[in-house]
Amino acid sequence: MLRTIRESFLFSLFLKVVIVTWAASTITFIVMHATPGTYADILTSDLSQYGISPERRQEIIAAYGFDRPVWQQYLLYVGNVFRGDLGMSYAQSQPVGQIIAGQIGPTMELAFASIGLALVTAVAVAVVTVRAGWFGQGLTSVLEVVVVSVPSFWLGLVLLTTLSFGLGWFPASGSQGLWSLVLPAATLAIPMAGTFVQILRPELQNEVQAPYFITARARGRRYYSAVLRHALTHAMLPILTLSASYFAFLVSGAVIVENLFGRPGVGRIMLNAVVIKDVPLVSGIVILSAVAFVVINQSVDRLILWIDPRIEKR
Amino acid sequence: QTPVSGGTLTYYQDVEPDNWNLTHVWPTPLLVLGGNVVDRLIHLGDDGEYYPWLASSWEISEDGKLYTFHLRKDVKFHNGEVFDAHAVAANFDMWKADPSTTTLRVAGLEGYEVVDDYTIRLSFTNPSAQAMWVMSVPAFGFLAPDAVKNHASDLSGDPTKMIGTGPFKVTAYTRGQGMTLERNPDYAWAPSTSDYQGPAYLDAVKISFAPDPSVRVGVLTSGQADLIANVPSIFVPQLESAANTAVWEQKSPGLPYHLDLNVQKAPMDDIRVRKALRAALDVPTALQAVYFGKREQAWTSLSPATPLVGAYNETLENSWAYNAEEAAKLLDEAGWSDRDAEGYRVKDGQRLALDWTVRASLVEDQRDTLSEALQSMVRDAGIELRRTPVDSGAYTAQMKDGDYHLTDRSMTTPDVYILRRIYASNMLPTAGVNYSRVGDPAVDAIVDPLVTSRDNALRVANARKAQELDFENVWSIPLYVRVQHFGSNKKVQGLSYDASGWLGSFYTTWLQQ
Amino acid sequence: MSQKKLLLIGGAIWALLLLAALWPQLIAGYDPIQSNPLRALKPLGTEGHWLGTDYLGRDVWSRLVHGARPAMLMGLGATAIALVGGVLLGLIAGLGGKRLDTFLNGAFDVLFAFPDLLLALLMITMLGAGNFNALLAIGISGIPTFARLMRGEIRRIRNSEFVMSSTALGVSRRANILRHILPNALGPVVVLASLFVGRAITYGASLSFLGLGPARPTPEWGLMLADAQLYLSMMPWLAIFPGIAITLSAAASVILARALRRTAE
Amino acid sequence: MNMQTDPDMLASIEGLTISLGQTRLVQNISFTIRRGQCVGLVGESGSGKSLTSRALIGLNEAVLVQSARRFELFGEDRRTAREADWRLLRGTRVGYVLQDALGAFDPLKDVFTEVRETLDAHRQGDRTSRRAMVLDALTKVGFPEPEMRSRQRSWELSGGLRQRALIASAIVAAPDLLIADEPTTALDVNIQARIVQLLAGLKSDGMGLLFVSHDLAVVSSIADYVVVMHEGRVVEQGPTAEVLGDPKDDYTRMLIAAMPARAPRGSRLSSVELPPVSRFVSNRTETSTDVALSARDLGKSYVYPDGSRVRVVSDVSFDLRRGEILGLVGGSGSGKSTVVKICMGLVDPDEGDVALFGQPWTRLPERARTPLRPRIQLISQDPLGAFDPRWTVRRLLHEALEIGAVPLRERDGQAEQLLHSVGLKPELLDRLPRKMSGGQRQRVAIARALATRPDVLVCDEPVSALDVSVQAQILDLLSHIQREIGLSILFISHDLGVVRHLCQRVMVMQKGEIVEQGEVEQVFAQPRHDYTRDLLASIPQMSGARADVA
Ligand SMILES: Nc1ncnc2c1ncn2[C@@H]1O[C@H](COP(=O)(O)OP(=O)(O)OP(=O)(O)O)[C@@H](O)[C@H]1O
Ligand SMILES: Nc1ncnc2c1ncn2[C@@H]1O[C@H](COP(=O)(O)OP(=O)(O)OP(=O)(O)O)[C@@H](O)[C@H]1O
Ligand SMILES: [Mg+2]
Ligand SMILES: [Mg+2]
Repeated sequence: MLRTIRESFLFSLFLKVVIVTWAASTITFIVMHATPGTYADILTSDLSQYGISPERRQEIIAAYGFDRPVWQQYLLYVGNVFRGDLGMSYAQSQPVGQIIAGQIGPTMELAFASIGLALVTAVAVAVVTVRAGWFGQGLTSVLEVVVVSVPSFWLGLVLLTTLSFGLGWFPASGSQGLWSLVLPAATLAIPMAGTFVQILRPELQNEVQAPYFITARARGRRYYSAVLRHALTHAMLPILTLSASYFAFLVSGAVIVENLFGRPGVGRIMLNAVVIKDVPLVSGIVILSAVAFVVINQSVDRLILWIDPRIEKR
Repeated sequence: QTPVSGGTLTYYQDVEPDNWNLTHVWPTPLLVLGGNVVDRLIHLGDDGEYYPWLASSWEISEDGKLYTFHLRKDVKFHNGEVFDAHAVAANFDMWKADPSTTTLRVAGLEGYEVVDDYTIRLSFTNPSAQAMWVMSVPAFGFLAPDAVKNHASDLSGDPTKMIGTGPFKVTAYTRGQGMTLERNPDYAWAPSTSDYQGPAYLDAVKISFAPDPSVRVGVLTSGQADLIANVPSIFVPQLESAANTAVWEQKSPGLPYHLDLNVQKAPMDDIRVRKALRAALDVPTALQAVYFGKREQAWTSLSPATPLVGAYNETLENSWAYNAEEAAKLLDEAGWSDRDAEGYRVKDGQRLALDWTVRASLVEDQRDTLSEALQSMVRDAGIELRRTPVDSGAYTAQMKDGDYHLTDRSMTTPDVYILRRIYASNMLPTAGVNYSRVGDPAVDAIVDPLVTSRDNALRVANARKAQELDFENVWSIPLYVRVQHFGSNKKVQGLSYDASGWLGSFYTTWLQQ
Repeated sequence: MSQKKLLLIGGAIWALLLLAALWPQLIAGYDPIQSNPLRALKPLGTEGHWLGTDYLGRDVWSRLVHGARPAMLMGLGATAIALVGGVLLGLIAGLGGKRLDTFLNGAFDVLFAFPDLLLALLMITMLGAGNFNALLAIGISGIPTFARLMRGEIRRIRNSEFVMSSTALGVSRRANILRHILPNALGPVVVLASLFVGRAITYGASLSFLGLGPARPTPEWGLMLADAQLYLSMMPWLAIFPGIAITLSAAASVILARALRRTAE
Repeated sequence: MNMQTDPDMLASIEGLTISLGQTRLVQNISFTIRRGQCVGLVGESGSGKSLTSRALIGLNEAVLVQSARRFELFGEDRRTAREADWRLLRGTRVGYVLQDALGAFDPLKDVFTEVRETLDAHRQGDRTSRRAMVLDALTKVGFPEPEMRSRQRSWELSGGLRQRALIASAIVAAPDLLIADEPTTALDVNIQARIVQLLAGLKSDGMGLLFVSHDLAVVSSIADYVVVMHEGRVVEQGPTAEVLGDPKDDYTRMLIAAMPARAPRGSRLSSVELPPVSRFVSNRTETSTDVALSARDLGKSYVYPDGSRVRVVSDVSFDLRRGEILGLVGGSGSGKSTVVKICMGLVDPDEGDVALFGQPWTRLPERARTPLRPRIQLISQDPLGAFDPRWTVRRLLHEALEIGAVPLRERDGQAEQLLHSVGLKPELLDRLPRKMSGGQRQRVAIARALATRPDVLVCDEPVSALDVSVQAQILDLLSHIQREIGLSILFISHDLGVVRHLCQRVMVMQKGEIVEQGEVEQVFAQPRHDYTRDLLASIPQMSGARADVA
């Protein structure tokens, strides 16, 4: 019984992965070709500053397969993707899979660390301020709005200037060890936590008025312990969904932080790849992240369902 | 002060190359770091002449297509393999087999012949002054036969597989983060121009990549780095005046930062409009505001730092200046005498609006801030300057189509042939980078020898002439001479630059103990 | 009492922002584009330039005031697109059938994975450069986040007792969605939206390097802030004021969102 | 006697007043509870019983201001007690059964965890001993198959099961004082008797008990001392036998008179003026069928935590005739609410069909059902859960009136009338349901259901939270409407007296099946099925005075 459900979950997951892979590769391919200029165009135009003959130019275009009709390029590409071959990056002349494999570690590290940090901070702040008076809540709300609107380069620089250059507690750059993860993770986590708190607190304030919360306290739970054990579970459901979204954002959207802290990461590679139209690399990243998001979101959906089975009741 | 050996230099560079295969692409930082690891056949001196390096001597055939190099016999790769004609040939073969190579394509190298163990002859498609330059850059560096045979496909992603003959070897590398260079203790084949011979002074160089300028300055001032690349000019005075930091300045040869005016597109086809535009720009004031006086105004289409002695036409200095009345007069003459509600000049109901297309990925050095100053200045003259940054693909396409009034760029190269690339008619943007779209046989006659001739006197004369033509016809408006600022602490000594003005290698660099 | 205070503050901020956006000339004394190197980099408190001047000698206050319109348009416009698109798609996913839900979720995943930068490039190619198209790009890239949050909340609420009970009462599906499900599900989404305003402004500026979004030399908060990055350590006021302006607009949206929520209740 | 040192004195309250702003919701209440003593708190719905009992555990909302001349628990003054001091008492020394049993559980936690919570919060015992204690408490309250079914979450349980679990969670840590706010409203008479017996046992073991209830019969069987409240004041208090046997106060007298079991069938129970029926006349076109609602072979099963599939409703068939009040009684958990939900089209049956006025109903898509919905209305067992938590009473009623096609400008007036007809004041219009008393909520639910002018009314325990006098008023209202305009009512109740008074026919359900149905008098007089006999035997009777009252 249970087995078949699990199997069917995995099976439907597999189907989704296949479809999303196809969609991601196709859309990326179309868009990369719809926007003007190919990698070969850019390369040859750059090389012509050093002088390059028309024959050589043709050679380069052929070397990347741009001399073929677009539909052939497409079929070839999608065919390869489904054979598990993401192709060679134009600019880096390495297998796309290998490039991503080298970057995914630090990216995941940063994504998990910052989301974890944001969740912990947000829960702590929200729980502590559920009961705070207007002043306390006003103060923290102001802080929250400020940290959310502050751009990450600014926040990052402030953290760097004070904690790294000034006090020397943390290294300014690199990705070795936990210590170097603190500042970049904090830079990403602080605004995220601001958003989380703003969502969490009203939800919590709603939940603490529910009869079950009174029962919990009547059983001798401390107020905050009741908040943590009961109200929080309810209030966390939207946060779980949201953190899955943020995870998606962090995979390719952490460029600024990666640049600021000199960290390797998918975001940086993706940015460069888009700018120079490195189609295989862009598609590769898009495909892999789409697949990752399918898995993550499905898992979060499952988790939420496990927490609250009423969602699929009927 | 006499240099001393020892110590590890911590260096923060701004950009990390995507691809470490030196023969694949030609981004500058790659050339720079690769220069520590591989040596070349010949060395381009500061005077624009070529000197022996791994080749102790060479001959060039009459038609300029055949080069015969006699190699040094005492050179060894980092892994102990011998450097000889066969090793060179193995590298050529690797390049030939590699579809991504650009070295061969740029060089126009057609074939080679191993004459004997230490003699190799190269044949080129066309005679070209540029061939010598290509052979002097790290992209034309040689790797050990073992690396060529077993690691050709790893070179792009893993520079530790780059086993050359240079003063340093790469011992560690983490993508996106940094690499470590260690001294090659056996090094004894520095170019003949070098005052110093023998292994490098530094034990090791630890290189980190930090794209953000504020961070680089921060790590330097907080003592986490010895040397940093690319200091924004706003920080220069601060680092210069601080007790424990210093700034190293190096002007770049080649094309200074300038605006290319598209002479084929109305109204830029009217020389009066182009002249008016130049007269409307108060370049010194703009430079002062944006760069705090840390940029020297450029006067011609060639940088004064270009090695070929005499090629820079210094007579053009101060030949033009900001002159609002003249600009107004010229525009009135050209028929742009009416003004619209916003104060811009109009003719036949058309506003005098110029489209400035910018290649987004090449914007550096606060040029977007500078552009705002320029926009404000020409607005005073009644010209609207509409600056649009676009991505590289769109830029290439737009340049091809000629759909722009002006664009901007600088180009770092150690020779004057670059002037041919920007003026020759066969270099129109369909195939080249003649962005001002000058297509004139008379001009071709002047700029062609810059590449084809090996007579330096002729090349100097024609280069000067080309700059003059540029000035007279206002094909471009020079803005400033590109410079690089390095920041270091006071311990760092002996930075040396190559002919392109890049930090050539750390060979002569040493640390005060 | 405190509620009133909050509304008062919010109202004041909105009034100021609207004034700046609609009639900037009224409160800004200088031309925001005209550079004047002679008065460059005047510090805070200089006579006539109380907020100082920037590196090109432009009055920071005037630039801030003139920057309100494009910045607010960007912030509110992008947020509106993300919010409306996200809420609609989230509703469809949360209330439609299982297949529709699966399909939309897949689409969100692809859209998530699709680089914003590429989306921006696509916008330029299809629609050309310009402020509105940037707003569109940013709005669209925000849709999946909103949609998924919305969907989650809808799913949480659609089966609750009280929704069943109003179904039993005879409330039509549409009215049930509009009156009961949406208002109860909207809370987190509205918060996200109000916080998105500030993000959209800074993010919009980051696209300007591609010619999307605000064009130089137009004064715009995001651009001003981005430009000030280099000067942060030496001339912090160049960064602080646009930062404050963005934060204020975000705060104003948060307050508005709260007020809306309260009145909805 | 020195109260401070009396070890038997559990609670001693003097002059307790609870106010919200200017209004005093509870005024000047005094009573004491000793070891082994049960104080019964009875009175009008909304008179402040719940507020008083919540005050004893320190859990009234902060906006409600509390004051008292004396407020002692276990000999200690609690007037200025801090949260931390209160916490130490809660659960272990003072147990509390919340009135709203249906919402009292965290829907995301299983019942086992919830019951164990008191032990967890006070770190009592280890894992295994806690488990044993929880199972023991569940067994004591008659929770079936505690080991397996406590793994269900509260919303998978019937009302009565939840209430039993709630009582279990209050006594699991063996408190010295138990405050039970309407603890038996959702229980059938068998279970109720069992619970009363259990509480009586605990009481004789020395536990003190504050027993809030509107069921005078139950109160009389367990309380030693009775406090009668009306409009926030105590109108009468004293030993049970005295107060209930020989009431002095008019209100108390009225209460006792209003007990339906004492009145002849069909007679008026209350003296409140009945509203004109025109308000409730359905304006829908006549249908010719005689049967309003007909259920055929309904079946429904659920999967339990152990993976077994259990039929909670099987082969249920019945006809609700036009203008008839059909009672449905049966053990707690026998599937009554499930039948109701199926009839309302809120739960799809696994088998069988329901027809509404001879037309198909169950298998219709919701879209097609919606236009018919106003004709059939539900008063659900859990009124609080049935209201949108953000909506005031006014909006709730307006919405229902809108569905009843009442034009906008008339809605306010009609809403007031509706409230009036269920005995509520118009002030409540702007209240959130959460901030009302249990009985007030239930009456709002009734008002809401009547607002659409239904032809069929399905009532799932509609009067469980009402004191007898208000209950009388509601019952009068329902039978009045039924008689005058022919409303058909499916009426579920545990109170057999109410059923007997109100209904024409009755069905008895046991374990998902209807075991007996027939005319009320006949079933009550000559029950054929053993289970029915069992039920009838357990009806609590008003007993006389008790001897052991202090
Ligand atoms: N949170 C609150 N805010 C405002 N008024 C309240 C609140 N809680 C209760 N009340 C009001 O206080 C009065 C007493 O309420 P309480 O719940 O004590 O009544 P009760 O005697 O328990 O009635 P019932 O038998 O219906 O449960 C009611 O009129 C009720 O409307
Ligand atoms: N969603 C569900 N999942 C699992 N079991 C359920 C669910 N809903 C109801 N049940 C079970 O079905 C049985 C019948 O429940 P129902 O609510 O119909 O009883 P009831 O007759 O109304 O009882 P009560 O008088 O206590 O309210 C109970 O044992 C209950 O636990
Ligand atoms: Mg009550
Ligand atoms: Mg029930």
